[in-house]
Amino acid sequence: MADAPTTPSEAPEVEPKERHASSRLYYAVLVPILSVFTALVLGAILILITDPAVTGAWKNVFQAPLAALSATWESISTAYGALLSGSLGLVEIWKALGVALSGGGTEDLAVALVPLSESLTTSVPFIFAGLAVAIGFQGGLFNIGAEGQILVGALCSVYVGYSITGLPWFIHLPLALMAGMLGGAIWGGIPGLLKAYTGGHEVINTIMMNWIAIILSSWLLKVGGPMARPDLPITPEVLPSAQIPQFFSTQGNRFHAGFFLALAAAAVIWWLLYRATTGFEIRMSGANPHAATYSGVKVKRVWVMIMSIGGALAGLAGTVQALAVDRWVGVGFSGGMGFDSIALALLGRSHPVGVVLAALLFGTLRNGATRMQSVARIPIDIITIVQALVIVFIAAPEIIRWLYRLRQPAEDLTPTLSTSWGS
Amino acid sequence: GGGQAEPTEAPAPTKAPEPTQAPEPTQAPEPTKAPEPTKAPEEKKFSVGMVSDIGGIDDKSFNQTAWKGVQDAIEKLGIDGTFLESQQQTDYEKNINEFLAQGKDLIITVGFLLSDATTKAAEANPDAHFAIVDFPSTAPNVQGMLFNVTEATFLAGYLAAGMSETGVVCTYGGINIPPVVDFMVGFQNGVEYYNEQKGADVQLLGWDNETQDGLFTGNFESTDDGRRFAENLFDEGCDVILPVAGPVGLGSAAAAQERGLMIIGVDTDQYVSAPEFADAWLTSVLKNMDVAVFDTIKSAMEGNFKGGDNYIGTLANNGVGLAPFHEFEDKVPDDLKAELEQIKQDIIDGKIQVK
Amino acid sequence: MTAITATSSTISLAEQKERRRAMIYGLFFLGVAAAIFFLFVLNTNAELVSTFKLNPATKQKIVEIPPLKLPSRTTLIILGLLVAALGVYQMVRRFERVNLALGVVLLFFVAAFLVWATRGKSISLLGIFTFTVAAATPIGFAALSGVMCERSGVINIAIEGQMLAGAMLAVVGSSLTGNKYIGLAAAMLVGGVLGLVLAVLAIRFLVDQIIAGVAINIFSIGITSFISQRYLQPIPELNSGGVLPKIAIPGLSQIPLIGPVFFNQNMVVYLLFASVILIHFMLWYTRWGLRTRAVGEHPRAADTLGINVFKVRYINVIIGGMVAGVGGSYFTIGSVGRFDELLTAGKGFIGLAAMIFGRWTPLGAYAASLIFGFSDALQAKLQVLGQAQVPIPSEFLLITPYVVTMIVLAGVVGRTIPPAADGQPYVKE
Amino acid sequence: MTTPVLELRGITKRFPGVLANDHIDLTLEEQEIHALLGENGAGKSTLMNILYGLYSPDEGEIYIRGKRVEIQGPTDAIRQGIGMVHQHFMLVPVLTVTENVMLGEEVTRGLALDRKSVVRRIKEISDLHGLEVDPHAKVADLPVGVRQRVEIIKVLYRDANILILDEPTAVLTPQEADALFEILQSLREKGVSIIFISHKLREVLALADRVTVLRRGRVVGETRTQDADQAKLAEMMVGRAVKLTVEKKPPQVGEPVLTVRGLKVLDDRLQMTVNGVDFEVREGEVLGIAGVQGNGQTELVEALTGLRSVYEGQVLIDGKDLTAASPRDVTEAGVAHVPEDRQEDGLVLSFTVAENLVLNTYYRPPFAKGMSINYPIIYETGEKLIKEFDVRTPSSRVPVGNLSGGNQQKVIVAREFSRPIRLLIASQPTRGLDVGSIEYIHRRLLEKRDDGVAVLLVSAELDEIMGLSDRIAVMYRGKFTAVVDANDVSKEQVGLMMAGSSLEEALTQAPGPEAYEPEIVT
Ligand SMILES: Nc1ncnc2c1ncn2[C@@H]1O[C@H](COP(=O)(O)OP(=O)(O)OP(=O)(O)O)[C@@H](O)[C@H]1O
Ligand SMILES: Nc1ncnc2c1ncn2[C@@H]1O[C@H](COP(=O)(O)OP(=O)(O)OP(=O)(O)O)[C@@H](O)[C@H]1O
Ligand SMILES: [Mg+2]
Ligand SMILES: [Mg+2]
Repeated sequence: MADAPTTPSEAPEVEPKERHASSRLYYAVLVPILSVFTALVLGAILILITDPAVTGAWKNVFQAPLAALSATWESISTAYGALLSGSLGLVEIWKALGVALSGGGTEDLAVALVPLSESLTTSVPFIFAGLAVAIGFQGGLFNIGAEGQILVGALCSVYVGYSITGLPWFIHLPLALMAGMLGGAIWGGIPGLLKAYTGGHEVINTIMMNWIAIILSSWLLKVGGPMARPDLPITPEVLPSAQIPQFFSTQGNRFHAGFFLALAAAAVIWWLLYRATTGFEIRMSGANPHAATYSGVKVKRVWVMIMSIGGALAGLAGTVQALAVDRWVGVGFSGGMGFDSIALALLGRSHPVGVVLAALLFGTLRNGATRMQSVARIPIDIITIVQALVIVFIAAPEIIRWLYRLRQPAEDLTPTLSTSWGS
Repeated sequence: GGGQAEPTEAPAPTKAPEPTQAPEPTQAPEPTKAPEPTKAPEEKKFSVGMVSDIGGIDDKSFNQTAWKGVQDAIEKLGIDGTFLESQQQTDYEKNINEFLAQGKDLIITVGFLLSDATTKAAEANPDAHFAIVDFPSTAPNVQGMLFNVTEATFLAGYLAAGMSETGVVCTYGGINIPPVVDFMVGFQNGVEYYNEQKGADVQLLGWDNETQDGLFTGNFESTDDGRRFAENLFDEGCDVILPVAGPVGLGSAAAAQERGLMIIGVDTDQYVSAPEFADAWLTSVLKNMDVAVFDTIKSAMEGNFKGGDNYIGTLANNGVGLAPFHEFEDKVPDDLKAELEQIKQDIIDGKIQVK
Repeated sequence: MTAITATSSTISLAEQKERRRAMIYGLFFLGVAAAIFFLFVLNTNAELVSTFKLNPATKQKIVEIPPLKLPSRTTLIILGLLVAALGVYQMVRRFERVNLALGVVLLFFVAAFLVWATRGKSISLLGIFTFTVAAATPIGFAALSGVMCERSGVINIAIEGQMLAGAMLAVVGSSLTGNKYIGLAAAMLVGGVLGLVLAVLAIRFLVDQIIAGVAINIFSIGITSFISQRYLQPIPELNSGGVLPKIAIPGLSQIPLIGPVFFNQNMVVYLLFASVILIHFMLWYTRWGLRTRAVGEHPRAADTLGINVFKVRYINVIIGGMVAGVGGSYFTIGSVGRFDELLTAGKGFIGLAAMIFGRWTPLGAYAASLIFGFSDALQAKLQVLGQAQVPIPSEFLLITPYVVTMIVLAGVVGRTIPPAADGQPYVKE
Repeated sequence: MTTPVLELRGITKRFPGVLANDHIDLTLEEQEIHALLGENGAGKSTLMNILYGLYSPDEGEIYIRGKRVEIQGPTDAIRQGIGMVHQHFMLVPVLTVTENVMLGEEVTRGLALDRKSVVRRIKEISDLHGLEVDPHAKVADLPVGVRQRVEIIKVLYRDANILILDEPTAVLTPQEADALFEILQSLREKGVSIIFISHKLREVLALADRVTVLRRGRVVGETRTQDADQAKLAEMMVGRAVKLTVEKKPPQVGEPVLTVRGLKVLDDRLQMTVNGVDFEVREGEVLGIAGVQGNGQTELVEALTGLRSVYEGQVLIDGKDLTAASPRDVTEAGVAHVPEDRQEDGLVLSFTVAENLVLNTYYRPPFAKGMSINYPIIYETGEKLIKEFDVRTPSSRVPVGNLSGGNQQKVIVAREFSRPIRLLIASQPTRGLDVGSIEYIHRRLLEKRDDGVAVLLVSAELDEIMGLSDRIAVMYRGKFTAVVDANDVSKEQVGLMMAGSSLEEALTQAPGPEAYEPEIVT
C-alpha cells in the first residue's frame, strides 16, 4: 500500500513513543508524591486552624507576631514530629546504632527499631487489602467490600486456628490460611456473581456485604454465640500450631512472617496480571469488556474470578493479621481498613509494586498517628481526611498539575472504571 | 429523696486493702528505654494513659465515662492524662505499647475487649501498672474494675414496674455483649420481683432472660434508631424504657419526651448530661466508672496501687446505684420510694440475691 | 436466486421457553403457599388470635378505631389458599402481568408471616406504618438526591457523606442560632457545597464519578469525626440543636390510620413529601426537567441545541447535594437533636438502591424507600415480639434490609435501565 | 452579485498534531445548495462544527449577509439562523418527537411545558415541507429516515435559513435519499440556503449547485456542478486518478461453509430483530448482506459469531453445529470476524499494537505456554504483521489508540487474516475509511475469497455490496427479502428492496442491471 494517502497526522504519529514513556514515569512517581505531600499540608492547616493555641496566638498577631509564628511551628512540629518519631524513629535508631557500635550492646537498638518494624507490621494487611482492590480496578470492577472480606477471612482462619487440634504447624497453618482465603473469596465472589449474572452493581453489593459481615460477626461473637468464648464476646485464641511466627521478642515489636507472605502475594499478583494469560484476560475485561467478549474471553467468569481473587486477598489481610498479630477476633476487627484499601489501590495506580509502596506509606502514617494522637492530641481522624485528599489528588492529577504548574503530560493514563449501574 | 447515691461523692472502697506488693512510691517504673518523642516536661507529673476500645472515646458510654475519671484526675490531682483511641482491635496492643514506650505511670484500658492485650502487656512488663475497666484483674500488676450493674438495674426494673401505668415496660440494647446484657438482665429481674411481690403482671418488652436475646439496634451510633426503636416499643404500650446503647438512647429520650413517657438513663445521671430531655428522665442507672477510675488513679498516685485486686462497684459502695429522680421526685409515690430503699438494703445485706 | 422461506415447527422454541418460565413462576407461587402451610399454619394453635392495633399510642386522642382481631390459624389458611390459587392460575392460565402477581404473592406471604408472628399476641400495625415512614425518610431523601443527579448523568455515591455533613451542620447551626430552621438551611447548604465538590471533580476534572464520590464519603467521615472530637465533645452546647416539632396538619391528621402515619410529622418529613411531588412535576413537566433528562440521556444532542450540559449537571448535582443535606438533617434535628459520629449508618447507600428499584423516578424511588422502611420496621417489630414468637436470632433480622437491597439490585423486579449517559463524563469536542 | 448569505474567510483549526482546517474560504449564496466534498479527515465536519459553534476556530472570520459575526456556541449559531443536521443524529431516543424538537427552545405556560403549541408548530412545518412525522412518537421507535426528518424539523422549528447537512444520505436507502432531495429542493424554493456534505459524487452532481472540495484541510477547488463530472470531482478529492470499482475474478464456488437455518435473534430490548433467516455461504464466494442499518444485520452477525445467543434456529459451520457456541468456539472453528465497531469490539485501545494483534490467540502456542504468556514472541509476531500488512505505527509497543482509524482497521485485518480461516465475516469493513484504505481492504478481502474462504460481507454501503458480492441478500426488518445473484440485479433494485419492496416489486419498478451504466472512471 505504497500509494496510501498521507494524512496530516502522519508526522506527529512518530512522537508518542517517548512522550508515552516519560509520561508514565511522571504519573507513576511525581503525581503520587505531590499528592501525598499536598494532602499532608492540608492536614497541617486543619490541625492549625483547630488548635486554640495557634488561633489564639494569631488573634494577637499584631502585638506579638513572633509568638504567632512560633505557636504555629510548635503545633505543627509537635504533631508531625510525633508522627515521624512514632513511625520511623530514625533519630533514635541512629543514636542506638552509635551505642551499639561503640560496644554498648544492641538492646537499645532493638527498642529503637520498634516504631519502624511496627510500621512494617501495620502495612502487612494494607498490602493484601490494597492488592484486593487493585486487581478489581485492573478488571474494571470497584471492590468496596474489602472491609467485610477482611472480617470474614479473619473469622474463617481463626475458626480453623482454634477449633482443630492436634495438627502439626505445617498442616494447621496452611489450612488456616486457606480457610481465610476461601472465606474472603466467597464474600467477594457473591457480588461478583451478582454483577456477572444479574447486573447488580458491585459497588452497592459489596457495601451490603460489608454490613452483613459485620452483623453476622456480632452474632457469631456474642457471648454464647457460635464462635465466642464462654465469658467473652471474642473468639478463643488461635492455637500455636496455626500462628504465624513473630520474629522479635522485644516488647512491642510485632514484626512477623506475614510481611514476606504479603510481598510474595504482590509478586504473584504481578505475575498473574502481567505475565499470565489470566492477567491478559483480566486487563482486557477491564479496559474493554466488549472487545474481551469478542476475543473469546468469558468476561462474566472473569468478573467472578476477579472478585473472588480480590476477596481472597482481602481475606488474607484479615487472616494474616489475626494469625500473626491479634490471635483472636472480636467485633469491629476490620474497622475502616476497607476505605484505606481503596486509597491504597489508587495511590499505587493499581500496580502491585505501587500498592506495596503505598501500603508501606500508609502503614507508616497510621502507625505514626498513634503517637501523634497521644503526644499532640490530634484526633486520629486526621489520617482519614488526609487519605480522602490523596484519593482526590490522585484521581484528579490536573489539580496537582495546576498547583505546581506542571506540564500537561502526553496522555492521560488514568484507569477508567465501570461507571454506570448497567449490566 | 431516698438513698440515692450522689455521683459526685467519691465512694470509698469497702476496705482499704493492704497493697499486696510494696510499690515504689511516686517513682514511676523506669520507662523501658522510651524514645522521648518530644522534649521532656519541666517537672515529672504522674502520667496516665488510657486506651479506649473501638467504640471510641466519645461513645457516651464506658469509654467516655472512664475518660471523665481521668479528666477529673487531671483537674483535681494535676496529673498528666492522655488517651489513645483504638480504631481496630490490632490497635489495642499497639496503643498499650505506645504508652509503655512513653513510660506512663498507669495505663488504663477500657472494656473487656482489651483484656487479652492488657494481660499480655502486664505479663511482659511486670513493673508497669495497669487498670482495666469492666474486667477482673488477671495479673499482679493489673487492677480490675467491675460493676455489679444488675444490682442497680434490679432497682430500676422494680421502679419502672411500679411507675408504669400501662403495665408494659421495655428495654433494648446496642449490641448483644455482656456489659450491655447485664443491664437488661437485672432490669428483668427487678420487674419480675415486682410482679412477685405485688401479684402484678407488668410485662417487659425487648429482653428475655430465658432465650438471652432481645431487641438490639446493632450499633452504638444511630441515634435515629434509638428514636424509632423507642417509638416502636411505645406503640406496643410501653411507657418506661431503658435503652442500653450509649448515645443511641438519646434518640429514645427525644421520643419519650415527645410522648410524655419515661426513660431511664444509663452509666451516668443523664438528667445532668442530657438536660434537654429533663422532663423525661425518670432516673438513671449509675455505673460510676469515672469515680472508680479517679480513685484508682488517686491511690496509684499515692503509692497504693492495688494490683492483682479488683474494685467492685456495688450498691453497697455506691459504685453502682440509681440517680435522683429529679423532676419525678414528686411523682414517684412515697411507698415505692420506701420499697426501693428496702430492696436496696436487702440486696446489700444479701437478702435478695441478684444474679 | 429466490428468497428462502423459513419453516415453522409445531411449537416454537420461544413458546416452549415462555411456558417453562410461566411454570417456574407457578411452582414458586405454590412453594410459597406450601411454606405458609408448613411454616405457619402447622405451628399455630387453632384458638389463638392475632391482634393488630390501629390507634396511635399517644396521649392525645383521635378517632378511635377498634383493633383488628384475626383468628390466627383461619387467617393463615385463607392466605395460604389464596396464594395457592394464584399459583394454580399461573400454571394453568398464566398471568399477563406476572410480576404484579409475584408482588401480590410476596405481600400475602409477608402478611401471613405477621399473622403467625403475632399469634396469641398483639402488635401495633399503625406502629409498623409510622416506623416505616420514619425509616423511609432518610432513605427517601438519599434516593431523591440520586434521582436528581443521575437523571442528569452524574452518579452521586457521595450521598452518605453529604448526609453526614448535613446532619452535623444542622445540629450545629441550630445550636448556634437557636433556630432549627436555620439548622435546616445549614444542612442544605453544606450538602450543596459537597454536591459542588462532586460536580467540580466529576465535570471539571473528569474524575471517575464513583471514585470522587467515595473520596467525598471518606472525607466527610473524617472531617465530621474530627470536628466532633475537637469541638462537639468538649462544647456540648454546640451539640444540642433540639428537635423540630411535629406539626399535625389540621383535618388530614384526623383521618384514621393515614392521618397519624403521614400527617402528623415534622418539617423534614413534609419537606420530603413536597420534594417528591415537586421533583416529579419538575422532571416531567418543566423545561428544566426536559433538559435534565436530555442531558442524562444524550448530552451531545443537548449541547448541539445550545443547552449548556455542564450548567445543567452542575445545577442538578448541587441540588442533589442539597436534598441529601436536608436528608442528613433528619438524623439530628429531625429526630434527636444531636450529632454522633457515623450516625447515618449506610442509609445513603440503601437510598441508591431505592433509586434503582424505583427506576430513577421520584415517585418510584419514594415507594421503594417505603419498602425498605417497611422491612426495617418489620424487623424491629419481630424483635419486640421476641424469640419465643419468632425463633430467629435478632441479628438475622437486622440483616434483612441489606439482603433485600441485594435482591432488589439483582433485578427480581425486572431489569431497570439507567439514563444512557449515567456515569459518563461529558467532554466537549 | 448579491452579498452571499454566508462567507467564511481564512478559517484555520488545529488539533494536537493535525491541521484540520487550513485557511479555508467558502461562500454560500442565497437559495443555493452547496456541496462540500473531500476524503475522510479532510476537515469537512470540523469546518461545519466551527460554523455551528461547536469548535472555535484558531483563525478566521465568519460573515453572515455581509456582517461579521462571532459564533461562540450553538446558541449563537441558532440565533444567526444556522441549523445543522449532524453526521450522527443528535436526537434523544427516550424523548418524543415533540420533546426533541422543542429541546433548548421550549415553550412554556407558567412553569409547565406547553407541548400542545409545539405539536401545532410541528404540524405546520411538516405540512409546509412535506415532512411527515407523528409528533407524539418516541424517537427510539422511529426508523432512520423518519429520524432524519425530525432532525430537519428541529432545524426549521428554529427558523433556520442556513441548513447544514453532514453526510445525510449515508444511512438512507436510495429511495429515502431521493425523498430527502425533494425536501431539500423544496426548502431551497422557500428561501433556505443549504450546505451539504457527501462522499457520493453522483448525489452531489444531481443535487448541488456548486461544489467545494477539501483536501488535507485546504480548499483545493471550487466548481459549479454543471462544469463537473464524477471523474473530475474524484481527482480533485484525492489528488490523483482513482479506480472507483474493484476488479474481481469469477468465483470458484465449493462446499458450503456456513449454513444458517431458521435463525431468530432478539436484540437488547428483546425485540425479534432477526426473524427467521436461512442461507448458506460457500467456499470461494462472497455473500453480501445489504440493508439499511438497524434491520438486524448487527444482531445476525453477533449471533453467528457467538456474541449473542440464538433464540431459535441453527448455525452450522462445516457441518458442525455452532448454534450455542461461544465466541472462542467460533474462532477455533476457523471463523474470522471484522467487527462493525472496531473501537468498541475489535480493539483494546489502551493495549499495544502487538497485544491487539493477538487479542484472540494470546492463549495458544506460541504466544502462551500453560498459564504464562510469552511476550517476546508476541512482539516479534507483531513486528512481522505490522510489516506484512503495512500498518503505519512507530512501533509495536504503541497503544493502538494512538493510531489513525485506517491503521486501526488494518490491525484488525492483520489479526483476522493472518491465521488459517474457513469463513470470514466482515461487518462494515471500510466504514469511515478513506479511498486508499478501502481499496486495500477490498483487495485483501477478494484475495481471501480466491483462496477458497467463504466470505460474508455485511455493509450499508451499496456500492461496496454491489462491487464485491457474488450473491446478495437484502435484509429488511429481520428477514431476507431475497437472496439473488449479484449479476441479476441493479443497484436501484437492491435499493428498493432495502426500503421494503418485495423482489417482484423491485424487479418491475426499477431498471435492471442491463440499463445500468458502468461507473468506471479513470
Ligand atoms: N476533536 C479532535 N481532536 C483531534 N483531532 C481531530 C478532532 N476532530 C477531528 N480531528 C482531526 O481533524 C481532521 C479533520 O476531521 P473531520 O472530522 O473534519 O474530517 P471529515 O472531513 O469530516 O471526515 P469524514 O469524511 O470522515 O467525516 C482529521 O484528521 C481528524 O482526525
Ligand atoms: N477525537 C480525537 N481526539 C484525539 N485525537 C484524535 C481524535 N480523532 C482523531 N485523532 C487523532 O488524529 C489522527 C488522525 O486520525 P483520523 O482517524 O482522522 O485519521 P485519518 O486521516 O482518517 O487516517 P486514516 O486514513 O488512517 O483513517 C490520529 O492520530 C488520531 O489518533
Ligand atoms: Mg465528517
Ligand atoms: Mg479517519
